[in-house]
Amino acid sequence: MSKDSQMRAAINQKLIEMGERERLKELLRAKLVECGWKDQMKGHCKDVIREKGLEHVTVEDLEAEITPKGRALVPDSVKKELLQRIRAFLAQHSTL
Amino acid sequence: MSKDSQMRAAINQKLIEMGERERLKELLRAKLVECGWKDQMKGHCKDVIREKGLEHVTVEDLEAEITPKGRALVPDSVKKELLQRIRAFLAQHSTL
Amino acid sequence: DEARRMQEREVFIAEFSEHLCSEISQEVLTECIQDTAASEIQRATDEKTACVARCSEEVCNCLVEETLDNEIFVLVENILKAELQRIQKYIK
Repeated sequence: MSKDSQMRAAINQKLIEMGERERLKELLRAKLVECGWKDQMKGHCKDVIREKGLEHVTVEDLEAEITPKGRALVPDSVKKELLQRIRAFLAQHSTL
Repeated sequence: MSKDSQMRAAINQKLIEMGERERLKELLRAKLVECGWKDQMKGHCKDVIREKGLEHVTVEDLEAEITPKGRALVPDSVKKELLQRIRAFLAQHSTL
Repeated sequence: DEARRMQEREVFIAEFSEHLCSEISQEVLTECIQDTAASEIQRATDEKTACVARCSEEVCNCLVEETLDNEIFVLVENILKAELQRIQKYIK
């Protein structure tokens, strides 16, 4: 195992142990609500259901249909904030 | 056309197509006889005729006079049974 | 040597942060999309059930009203006809 991958594994473990991974996920979830992403996704779901008819749509179909839009619609500012939080954690907990 | 009026039209169409609407009306007529509604209504008609005098009563007058009573006198159980029949029919044939 | 190590560390942090960020985003987005899709299907299903129930009741009421109107009309006509015949018979 290379030094890098050892470090990655150690940091990953630390992220989980310290509850930071869950906090980061929680932060992202909150940001998605706050920036209106969640409402936009609900709207897309409604459009698809209306267009195809409820009886012709399964949860899986709907997921597949809205996923590309869901990914594209995450604002850069949200991604940036998450990245910064991760960077700060890594800066604190990585030693080479 | 609103969602509700579309749905009402779809339900009606299904009931008519399958002959269920006629069967339901037939069932209601039978229930009206069975529960004594018809006899009560005949009695009311005769009362009105006696009160006003035959020469002063037209079909329209008499209809207008006894209709509110006629509606009020239909037992809830009869309406309930009818509604249940409609629900069961839709559950069986629903492609709404 | 120290400067090289510092630079390596910076590169590592930058790369690994990107990786973690995309991994966590992926997880959260997948989860949120699944939740949203499932709850929207459920909401639409509940809405439709309520609409069918409401409309069935309205259709039922119309059917009752229509039948009663017909029954009342026939009843009234027959009674008036019978009364008239009775009086005519009496006059004769």
